[in-house]
Parts: sequence; C-alpha cells; structure tokens
Amino acid sequence: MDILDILLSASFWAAAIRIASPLIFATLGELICERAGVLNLGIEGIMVAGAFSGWIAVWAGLPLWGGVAVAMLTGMAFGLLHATLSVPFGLSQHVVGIGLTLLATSLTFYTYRVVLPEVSSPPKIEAFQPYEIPLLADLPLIGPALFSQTPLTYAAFLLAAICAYTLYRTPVGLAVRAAGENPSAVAAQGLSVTAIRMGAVITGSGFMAVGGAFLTLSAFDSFFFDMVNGRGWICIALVVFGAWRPGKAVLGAILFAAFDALQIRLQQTGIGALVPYQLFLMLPYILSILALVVMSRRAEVPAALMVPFNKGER
Amino acid sequence: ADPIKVAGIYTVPVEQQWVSRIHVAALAAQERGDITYTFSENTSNTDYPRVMREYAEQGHKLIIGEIFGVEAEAREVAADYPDVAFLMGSSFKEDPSLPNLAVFDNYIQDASYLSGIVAGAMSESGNIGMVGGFPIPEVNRLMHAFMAGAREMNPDITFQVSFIGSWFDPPKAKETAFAMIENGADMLYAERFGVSDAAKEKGILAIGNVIDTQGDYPDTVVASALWHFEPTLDAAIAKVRDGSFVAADYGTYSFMKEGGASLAPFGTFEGKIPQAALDLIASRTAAIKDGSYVVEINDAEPTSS
Amino acid sequence: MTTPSMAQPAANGPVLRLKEITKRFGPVTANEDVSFDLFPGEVIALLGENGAGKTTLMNILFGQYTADAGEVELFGATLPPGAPRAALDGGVGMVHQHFTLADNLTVWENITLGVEPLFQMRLNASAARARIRSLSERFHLKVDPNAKVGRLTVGERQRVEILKALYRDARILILDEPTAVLTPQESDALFATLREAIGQGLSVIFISHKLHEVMAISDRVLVLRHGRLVAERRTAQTSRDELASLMVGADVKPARFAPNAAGPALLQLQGVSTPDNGAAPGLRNVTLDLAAGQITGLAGVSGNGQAALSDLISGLITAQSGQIRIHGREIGAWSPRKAVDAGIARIPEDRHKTGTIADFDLTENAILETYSTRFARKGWLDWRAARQFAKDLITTYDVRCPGPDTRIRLLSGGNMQKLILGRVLELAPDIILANQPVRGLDIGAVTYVHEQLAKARARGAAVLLISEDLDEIMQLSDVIHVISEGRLSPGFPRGSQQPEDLGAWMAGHGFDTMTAEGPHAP
Amino acid sequence: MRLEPIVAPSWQRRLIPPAAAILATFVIAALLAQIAGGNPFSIFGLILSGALGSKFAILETLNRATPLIFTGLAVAVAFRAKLWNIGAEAQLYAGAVVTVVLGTGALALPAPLLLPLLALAAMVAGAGLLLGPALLKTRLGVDEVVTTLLFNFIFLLFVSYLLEGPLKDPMGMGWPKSPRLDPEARLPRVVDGLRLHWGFALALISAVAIWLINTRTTLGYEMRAVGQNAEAAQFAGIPVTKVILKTALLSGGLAGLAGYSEVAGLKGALTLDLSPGFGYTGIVVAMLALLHPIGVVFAALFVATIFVGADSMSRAAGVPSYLADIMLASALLLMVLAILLSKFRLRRD
Ligand SMILES: Nc1ncnc2c1ncn2[C@@H]1O[C@H](COP(=O)(O)OP(=O)(O)OP(=O)(O)O)[C@@H](O)[C@H]1O
Ligand SMILES: Nc1ncnc2c1ncn2[C@@H]1O[C@H](COP(=O)(O)OP(=O)(O)OP(=O)(O)O)[C@@H](O)[C@H]1O
Ligand SMILES: [Mg+2]
Ligand SMILES: [Mg+2]
Repeated sequence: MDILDILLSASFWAAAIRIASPLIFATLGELICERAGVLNLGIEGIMVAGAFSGWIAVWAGLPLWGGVAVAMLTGMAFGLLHATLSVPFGLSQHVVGIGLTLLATSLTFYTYRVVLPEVSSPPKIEAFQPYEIPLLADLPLIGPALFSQTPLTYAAFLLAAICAYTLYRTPVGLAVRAAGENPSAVAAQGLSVTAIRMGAVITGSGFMAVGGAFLTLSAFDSFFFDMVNGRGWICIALVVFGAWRPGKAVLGAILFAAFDALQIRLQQTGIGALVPYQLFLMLPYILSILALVVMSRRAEVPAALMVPFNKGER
Repeated sequence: ADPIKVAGIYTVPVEQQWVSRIHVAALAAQERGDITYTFSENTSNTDYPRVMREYAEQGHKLIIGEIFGVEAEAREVAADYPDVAFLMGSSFKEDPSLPNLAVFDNYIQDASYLSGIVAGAMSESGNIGMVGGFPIPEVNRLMHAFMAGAREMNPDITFQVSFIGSWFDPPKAKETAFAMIENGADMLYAERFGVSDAAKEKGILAIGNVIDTQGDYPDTVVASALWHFEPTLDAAIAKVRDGSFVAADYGTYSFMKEGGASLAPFGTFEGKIPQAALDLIASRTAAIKDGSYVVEINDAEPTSS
Repeated sequence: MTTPSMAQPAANGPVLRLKEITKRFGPVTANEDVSFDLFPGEVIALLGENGAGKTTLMNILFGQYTADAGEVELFGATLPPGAPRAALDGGVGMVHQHFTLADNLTVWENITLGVEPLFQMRLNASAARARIRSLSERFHLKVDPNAKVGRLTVGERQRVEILKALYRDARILILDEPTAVLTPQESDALFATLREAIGQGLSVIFISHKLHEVMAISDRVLVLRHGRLVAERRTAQTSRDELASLMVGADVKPARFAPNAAGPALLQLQGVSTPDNGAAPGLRNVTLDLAAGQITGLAGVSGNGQAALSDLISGLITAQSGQIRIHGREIGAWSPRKAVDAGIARIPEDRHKTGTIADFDLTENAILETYSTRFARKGWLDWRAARQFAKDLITTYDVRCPGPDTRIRLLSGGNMQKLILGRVLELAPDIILANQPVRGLDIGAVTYVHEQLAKARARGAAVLLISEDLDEIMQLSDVIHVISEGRLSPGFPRGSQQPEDLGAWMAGHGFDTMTAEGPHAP
Repeated sequence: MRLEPIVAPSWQRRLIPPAAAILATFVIAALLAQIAGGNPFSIFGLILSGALGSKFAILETLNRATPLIFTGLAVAVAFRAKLWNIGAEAQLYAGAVVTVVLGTGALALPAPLLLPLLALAAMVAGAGLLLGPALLKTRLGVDEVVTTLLFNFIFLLFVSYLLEGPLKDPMGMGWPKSPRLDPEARLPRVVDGLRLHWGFALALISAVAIWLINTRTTLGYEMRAVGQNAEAAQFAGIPVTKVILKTALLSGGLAGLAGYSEVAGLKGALTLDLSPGFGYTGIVVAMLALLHPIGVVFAALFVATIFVGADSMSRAAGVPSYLADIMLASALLLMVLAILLSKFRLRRD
C-alpha cells in the first residue's frame, strides 16, 4: 500500500472520522470555555472522569444514552468546580486546570478501584454499534467513511453544528463571545459576566466528558486507566489550530485524526520498517505545530482569554 | 503457620496483563491462607525505592514487583534490608552478593511459540497483524517466538508489527488492528487490550497473550499463550517460609516445563484447528518439556516483514 | 444640596434622583453624601478635578458599584443597588469614560448584546441592523453596523457607545468625558446629536473637563470636590473662570508664553516617509525642523499621521526614506532605546497603555527609561537611588500619592501624567515630544503640564506638541504645522493664522500648492 | 459579588484560610478513606509520619521536592514575563538526555569539573528546547501554550527513540534504559545510604539566585516589565523580544537542571518514566508560590509533603494509593483559594 492508496480508501477516512469523534466533542467543549475567556486545562481529567462515569453507568444498567448523560453531568460537575474557582474567585486558570486534571483523574481511579477492587480485567459493556444511515451510506467513498459510524459520531457532528449556530446566531452565543473579548462590554450591557463564563465552562466541560465517554461507549467497550492518553491536551492545540471557530476546529480534529490514522498505516508500509515507530507517533504533533505556524498569523485570539474579570477593580 | 506478609509494588495498574498475573497469583495465595497481601499500583519509578523501603519497614517479609526501570536503586534498598526477601521482575540476573533479591521474568516463549503454530495454521491469507505497546524484551521475545511458531506452519507468512507507544490505549490499539485488517491480516496477535475487539468486529481471529481472553471473545480468540505466576510465587513463598530464600533466577519457573506457561484450552475452537497443527503442538510440547526442543529467546525489536 | 429654586418646575417631576450617596474604596472616600435631581430634557454638567469622584458616582447610578449609603430613584422608583440591568431597563444609558466595546465583534453585535433575552433560538440580525441604521440617520451618528469595532476610529466608537444607549430607548444618557478623545469636529457633531436627542426628551448628565463644552451644552453645572458636591450653578448665570475656580478651589490662570528667540534646529526631518499602518496613514515626504527654545505645534484631525510622526520620533518605527538629524547628525539604527539615549523626552499619547506599567509602583515606573543607564551597575539595580529619584520626582512635580511604593494604577490620570512628565523632564532633555499631554486632565493639571512645557522651552528645549485641540495648539505654539493624510503643512509663526485658516489646512486644502523644496508660507 | 483587596490583613486573616484548606484536605481524605474501608481517624497521623516521621521520611520528602523546586522556578520565571511555558516536562528530559550523553564516558573529567559542566550542558539543552517555541512566539506569533505543550509529546517520543536506539544501554538486557552515569558524573548523596543528594542544595541555590535576579538585576526588572505591560516596556526602550528570549533561556535552563538533578543525583540513568509529571506539577508549585522564587521552595516542600505523606498513608491504611493524588489535588486547589481569601474579602455588590 502506498500513501495514495491509503488516502483514497474509504476505510482510512472512516478511521479518521472515528478517531476524530472524541476529539471533536472535547475540542468543542474547550472552544466554548475559551470563547468565554477561560482556558480549561482540566480537559484531560474531565475526559477521564467522563470516560469512567459514562461506562460505569452503563455497566450498572443504564442505557447507552443514559451513560452519555451521566458522563455529561459528571463533566458539568467538574466544570462547576473549575468555573467557581476560576471565574468569581479569578484564580489562575493554569493552576485550577492542572489541579482539576489531577483531581478528576485520581478521583476516577480511586472510585474505580473502590467499586471494582477484585477484577483483573475490567468488565465490558455493549457499546454503541455502527449505524448505517439509509441511502447516504450507499454513496461511494463518503458513504462508508461518513455514514457508517456509531450514533455518537453523528452526535459529534451535530453538536459542532449546534455550537456554531449558537455561537454566531443566538443571543447567548453573542454573550459568550463578548465575555471572551471584553467582559466590561458585557457588564455594561447589564449581563453577568460571571454567569456567562460559568455557564460556558460548565457546558464546555460537559462536552469534554462526553468526548471521554466516546472512548468507553463507542470506540471501546470498557474502561482502562490512562486510556485518554493525552487526547485532552491535543484538543487544546486543536482549538488554537481552529482559530476558535467550531467549523475549523472540527476540520482540525479530522486532520489530526487523519494523520494519526495515516501513521498507523504507514507503520506497515515499506518505510515502516526503516523509520523508528516513534517518528510516526510524533507525526501528528509535528504537523500540528507546522499548521499552527501557518495559521496563527490570522487567528484572532479571544482578547480576554485568561483574563479574570473582577468588576470594580481598578 | 502464620501467613507471610507479602507486598506487591507495580508501576502500572493491576489491570495491565503482565502485572495482573502476579496480582492474581498473590490473591490466590492469600485466599489459601499462605500469605497476607497488600499492594501499591501505578507507582512511578521515582517513588519505587521509597515504597520498597516503606514496605520493608512495615515488616513485610516478601516484596514482589518489577524493577526494570530502577535496577540499581532497588538493589541498593534490598541490600539495606537483608531480612526481607525481594522477588523482582528484572532483565538482569541475580547477584550472589545480594542474597535476598531474586529475579524473574515472563519467559513464556514456549507457549507463545505454540500459539504461533495455531496462528500459522489458521491464517488463510498468510498475513498476521501484531500490535504491541512498547518494544521491550518482555514483549519482543514473545512476538519472536510467536512468529517462529507461525512460520513452522507456513514459511511464507508475513507479519505486520506496530507499537502504539502506550500500555493503555485500547481505542488506539483497536484502530491499529483495524488498519492491519484492511491491509490483509486475517489473524491478529493481541498483545494489547483492544486488538481482539477489532478482530471480533471484523470477524477474523486472534491469539491471546499472557491472559486467556476467550471468555470475552468466544468466536475470535483461538488460543492464548498463558503466563502462570503461581509456580514462581509459590516457590518463593516456600523458601521464605523455611528460610532458604536466596538470590536466584526464578525466570525458569515461567517455562512451560515448570508449569509457568501453557497454551490455553482451545475451548470454543476445539475441533476447528487443523490436525497438522495439533500434531506439531503435541510433539513440540513434549519436546519442550523434556528439554529436547528449546524455543529461542530473542529480545530484539521485531519488524514487519 | 439641591435648592429647588434652581431646578426646573416641580410639576414636571425629576426623572432621576440621587439621595445622599456615599462610597468608599478602602481608605479613599470617592463620594460623600451626594444628592441631586435630574429633570426631563435637562442637561447637567458634572465638573470636578481628576479623582473627584465623578465616574464613581455615575457607576453607582448605573448599578456597577454599590453605594455604601444612599439610594437612587429613577422615575420615582428606587433602583435596586448593584444591578446595571435594572438601570438599563429603567432607561439609563451610559457612555463610559473608557469604552466598553468588544473590538473583535461588529458594531451591531456590540449594540444588541444583552438587549434580547439570552435564551432564544435566533438573533434577529437584519432587524437589528435596520434599527441601527434608522437610529444613525435620525441622530446623525454615521457608522456601518457591519464593521468590526476594532477597525473604527475613536470618534466612530463613541458613536457606537451612544447608539448602544439609544438602541435601548434610553431616556437618561450619561456621558463620562465623551469628548476627551474626540477631535473638535467630532465633538461638534456629538453636540449636534445631543441637542437632537434632548429635543426628543432625553435627559443628560455630561462629564467633561473642557469648560467651553460645559458652557455650550449644559443647563446646570454641579461641581464635585473630593467626593462632595460643593457648588451648583445655572449655566446661564456663571462663567468659565468661576467654574474653574470652583473646581480647583482657587483661581486658575492659564500658562503664559513670553516670546522666545528660536535657536538652532535640534531635530530635523528631511523628506521623511513611513509606511501606512492599517487605516492610519504614514508620513509622506515630511520635512520638519524643531528649533531650540520653541514649541512647535502639530495640529490636525486625529488619524492623519500624528501616530506615525510620534512613533517615528519615539523610536517605535523607522523611516522608509528621508533623513533624520539630531543636533545636525544623522541618526543610525533607530529604536526607543536610541531615542532615549539621544536625549529625546517622550510623553506618549496613552499614559495607561504605553506610558506606565499599571502594577509597577512609582519607583519602578519612574526608572522605566533609565533603569539601565542611571540606576544600574553591571546589571545590578540600585534600588536606593531609584527610590530617591522617585521621591524627588514626587516632590518636584507635585505627584499626589501615598509614596514611591504605591502602585501607579491607583493614581489619578493627572498624577500619572505628572510622574511621566517628571521622569522625562528630570533628564533636562533638548528635545521633547508631547503627544496629547493633557488629554483627560482637569484644569489644574492641564495648567501644570503646560507650565512645565513652557519652562522647558525657556531653558532652550525644542518641543513638539501634538494635539487635536486647536485652542491648545494656538495658545502654546511658536510655530504651527498642520498634518493631513500624512502630509505636513509649512510652519506658521504664532499669530499668523486664524483658526479658520488652520481648519482649511486640516481639511486638506493648500497642500497641493506647496513646493517640493519644503515649507514656505503660502 | 466581587473581591476586594484587604489593605493590611490581620494575622488571623493570613493564617485561618490556609489552615482551613489543610484541614479540609484531611477531611476529604478521611471521608474517602472511610469509603474504601480504611480508618478515617488514623489518616492524619499516618500522613505526618509518612512524610516527616523519620529521617528517612524527611529526606524522601526533600528528595521529592527537589525536581519540583527546579520546575517550579522554571515556570515562575517564565510566567512572570507572561511566557506561558507548559513544556517544563520536555525541557527536564532535554537536560536529562544531555547529562546522560555527556556523563557516560564522553567526557572523562574529575567530578569537580565534570559536575558543573554537566549542569551547564543540561541548562543549555533545556534552554534550547524552549528557545524554539519562544522564537515562534516572538517571530511568528505562534501561541506558546500550545507549542510547549505539544513539544512535551514530541520530545518524550524522541527520548523513547533514543532509549530504544542510540542511547540504549548495551548492558541493559534490552530494556529501554540508558547506560548508567560514570561515578564522577554522579551528584554525591547528602547522607550515606539515603537518597537525598546535593541536587537539593543546588535547587535551593537556584531559588536564591533567581530571587536575586528578580529583585536586584536589570534583567529581573525587564522580565517583570515585559510581563506586566509589553507595550509600555517596548516604548520605554526595553528590548522586549530579547527579554522574552532571555526569559526562555533561563526558564528552560532551570527545567533542564531538574533533569540533570534527577539523573545525576537520583537515578544515575535515564528511563522514559524519569519524571512523573514534574513539569506539570511545577506549574502548580509556581502559582502556589505566587511566582516568588523563595515561595517556590516552600510550595515544593508543601506539595512533596502532602504527596509523600498521603502516598505512605494510603499504604498503611490499606486504601487505594490514588488517594495521594486526590489529596494533592485538593490541597492545591484549596490552598490557592485560601491564599486568595487571606488577601481579599468577598463583597456582595
Ligand atoms: N475601583 C476602585 N478601587 C479603588 N479606588 C477607586 C476605584 N475607583 C475609583 N477609586 C478612587 O476613587 C476616587 C474617585 O475616582 P473617580 O474615577 O470617580 O474620579 P473621577 O472624578 O472620575 O476622575 P477623572 O476625572 O480622572 O475621571 C479616586 O481617588 C480613585 O482613585
Ligand atoms: N521601591 C523599591 N525599593 C526597593 N526595592 C524594590 C522597590 N520596588 C521593587 N523593589 C524590588 O523589586 C522586587 C520585585 O518586585 P516584586 O514586588 O515582584 O517583588 P518580590 O520580591 O517578588 O515580591 P514581594 O514584594 O512579595 O517580596 C521586590 O522584591 C523588591 O526587592
Ligand atoms: Mg472619571
Ligand atoms: Mg514587591
């Protein structure tokens, strides 16, 4: 197989979309937080918590969508904690985020071990199965690539559309964007910056957790420690890469995933034997940085990102 | 006799296949009443020597674990606690001047070799996919033995080898396996969690490693090369009990002839494996056990062929 | 405080009533026991020195701060404290002293933000834009609703701020120093708009340090001093001089400028051009001499190349072509550092963003330009000397502050400006670049700054004064240049031109007849 | 609601919130221990004795604090200049790699020469690694949060390649591990037989040096000016780009020293798991210290005490060892909140 064959195969793009799905959820979540002015470094931990809580809920008997809801709520709970510390109290978003990642991760592992002390291989659930969308799935190439995915993947794309619409076409979206650009402008129009930012962080954290849950409910069917494996950090890069726009962020996620899918395949090609496998694993990161270099000149960073707002401060 | 106080120190969670075999064996010994068992998982190598000391100070008589990343420091700790027995997974050999530290490793290449025979016989495309975490000796030697076994049945067989750079990323392992299936593999060597899932989803076959996963994938996992830590641990417990624990290489307890490794029962695949393979397995098993056939131990990183 | 006799007939009850408002920030009392009424269609001017508490009072009325005591009544109903929403809904519109606009959003987005309930399916953008257009027309506030605010000029932003209030049908409009950043033309346009709005029943509270504006637009004047309401006058029955002394608590005399003989040219630009910066034009073939012992005034509508000239002299940008000579010697590599070392004193346009570092204390701000040359040996800072320097500045330049260890953000604008002035003037510079040195300052501070410039001129420094206030230029300058679209007019000696003549140059007339050799009086 | 600074906080105001934060952390730990079947009342004593109860425990705590002081300083230096260096983890490894490359026979020098040379080389390596993102920031405006973060992954994969390739210990039986350092390249231990090494002293010296740089030198002043208001700094004639690059070198250098200290002092060899996230924890340490270099020492000691104590407690109490990380995270979050509350009061507005 040479690169061209790989790039032209539907299964490759299907894999890219699959790999991208959890990233899309979490990137959208991070994007919402950052649009409102809050850098959420808790993302990695929130994804772990989401992966676990969604899975354990299904294992305990809830339907799959119930698991997604539980993950979302778990993420929102951690989001509430992040928001409380970083918004009204205005604590350093770096500390709160990293602290939260540590907290969510360790709390998840602890809970896992308390709930399932004796198992040496975690129980499996009946995960989301691919669902072929009638008619669309029969299209050549994009049919199998796009329309034979699990419902949660479709949900990811739907969510991206909803996020884009909400941000650009509804009053609350405008308020979120304004809170990230200039909180004083928001306050001067009689809105509560605190409420808007907290709302954004809580919602965004919910989406991150669903991204985590994708790993246990759709990409796989059980939970392992460390299985989020840095995906959250990638999403932070993807937000920048996507210039804080949902559409571009989704494209970025797919692009990143495509590189990941590609490196997996390249490892089997002729050069795979010659090049150390680490180089393949590096590929998506290196290309991300290169893409950033190209993109960043035009990107408009939310002006008030990482700037806490304390009204009456001088 | 009073149960012996045993502590385990692992650098990964006890779900990890390799460590799970030690953990399970210890739990079984505790169940029997031979030992009391406590453990620390996910201990970073930075903390490892400290944890060893803490357990030693708390009066544990036997400490088991893995010191691949901290060989020198761990030996130093052991030297400070001559009354405590340390049974440690290690790439190195025992050191006679450090009588209370014995080493072991998962030398189950015998079983891997046999499972390779099954794989070679069952693969129709002659294309086998192998997904590993990291190319460390513990993984490499099993992969090589497996490949040797498979070639016994089909010298022209090709292998796809990938490492995902993580012990715990089942979704990634699964994606990697998918890619191999796309690329023609009809048999997978499931070194990581996630590989058998891909095989199951695509309706092809897989071979388990270290643990028996046929229960979870009855129509997928044909055979598994099992590691049994029980002989290793039980030998150590007995020696601690009668005071004869000395520096030794317990690695041999993982050999098939010691009962440390085996080919899992074919279970759901009983009767579906070609007779030629079964015959070869039977003869090799006997040869391995009586020492007339030795499976090569090759720790080098395997590559696709 | 309010004497009913002076307010309008009670029958037409007040739209707004402030009752005994007191507000403290830690040890600072910003407002103390302030009460007054505002009547329909009335314009109240609020006067006071920097830090007198005007902005604080307005923020309380708008609900952004909560008063420690007292209450606000709007159309007879008590406003809940600390709720801008309630004030907005009650018909109060506020144009803040510092713009509250999001640069990356469009005009219509800024205006409609928070007007409609947050949770609804759709933001009716086209209806919003249509309404903004009709408001723009009605009040002569020309601005493109689809433009990004970041691309607008200061004057246009001001219009957006006013549109924000009008869009919500404000019946009371608070304008906190709306003209501080406007050109005279823009100010005139603003006043026309205000008269229009007042005619349609709006009541206005107007804050400004510019007394002629106060005289022109207001019906009544309230004077705050140290947070207390100290005087109230009907505009028709008072004068600029009286208001000035009421504000400061003493008589104020404008700085005087005796004629001074011109010395040699200390800074010379010869045919200098600089690149454009976005919408702001660069310099086009500019020739300019700054002579010792003279104040050279640069008049012009903002955005015509003043920024380029000031950035060039400050060292922030370099010339594309042409020569720059200091003391007759051509400059080599050019940077802010080089400018400082060449003995150029630079008073930047924006004291908050470029002039000072808000969280640095006075000592640290005082040595910003000279830390490495005057206060360090081999990379080690001499804090004792630095602190002494700051102390000296504080006394010499009358910087009112608790001490050299105070963070500068706590100082009023005037005092901040005095520190900047002191920082650069202490080095006895030959060349002084003063870019809008009195913007937003109260009369007392303005006089002080002007006096300092006069002193520097007297001792032989060459001063370049950039200002959009033609009165200031004409009062201070020995020579006046006008800048328009990056081109520089000839230098006009003091008294040779009438304001109308300069206005014509500012509008771009006369440049075409200039000869290529350089400035000659037409 | 808003926060209002307290002009002169009373001693109660200064002490009670942090004390309450520590207490709350213990309560959380006790509750969680109870859930897992441990004895909640033994927690406090076990943590204390685990972290400080013996010479061994104390030295181990200092030991754990050592790399955190370095990475904490690295982050504090960078953050002060608003250079968001999230990549101390990678820079640490860069320092470690160079230490191993030069310390395994490449340089045959006596220890008094070799050790400083290795430290310098490690600093250069760490500095070099941050220079890239810093240049991308100053030249092209690329966000350094993201580049430094991604560099962590890239560099770790690079280390993994080195350890399986050129840097693999030929005597290591195939395990991805570097050869051991020459004895001359090892930092001596402070107490025989226990792991604490002179890297700790080096960390303390670094903290004092950074404090001096911050408060006494023009560079410290420049870094702070650039961090607080780069535009004003630029106008005043401070060479902003140069200052950012110098900051990057200093910050990366400190992180590189962390790698040097861990390899030369503690481990003697490089493995892929040299650092259990010291680079990331350094961010928390720095912020806990309010970016003050001396504060970093105390914050690192605090973090190390909580971690070592809680880790040992989890074993003694027989509860899952993840409790240590939970305690650490809670302590961090509660402590930053407490520090805030000891300086500000909440006012309803
Ligand atoms: N948020 C705040 N925190 C602390 N002190 C404040 C705050 N806001 C205002 N002050 C202080 O209250 C006093 C009044 O300030 P205010 O801004 O109301 O003055 P002003 O009359 O509007 O001045 P200017 O003419 O410069 O705009 C000043 O001493 C100021 O330093
Ligand atoms: N006016 C001054 N006199 C003497 N030293 C000063 C002065 N201003 C600043 N410094 C020095 O600059 C240093 C840097 O300022 P900063 O306030 O960040 O200090 P710090 O030492 O980090 O913190 P802290 O003020 O909490 O001790 C101060 O510590 C102090 O040593
Ligand atoms: Mg004001
Ligand atoms: Mg200080």
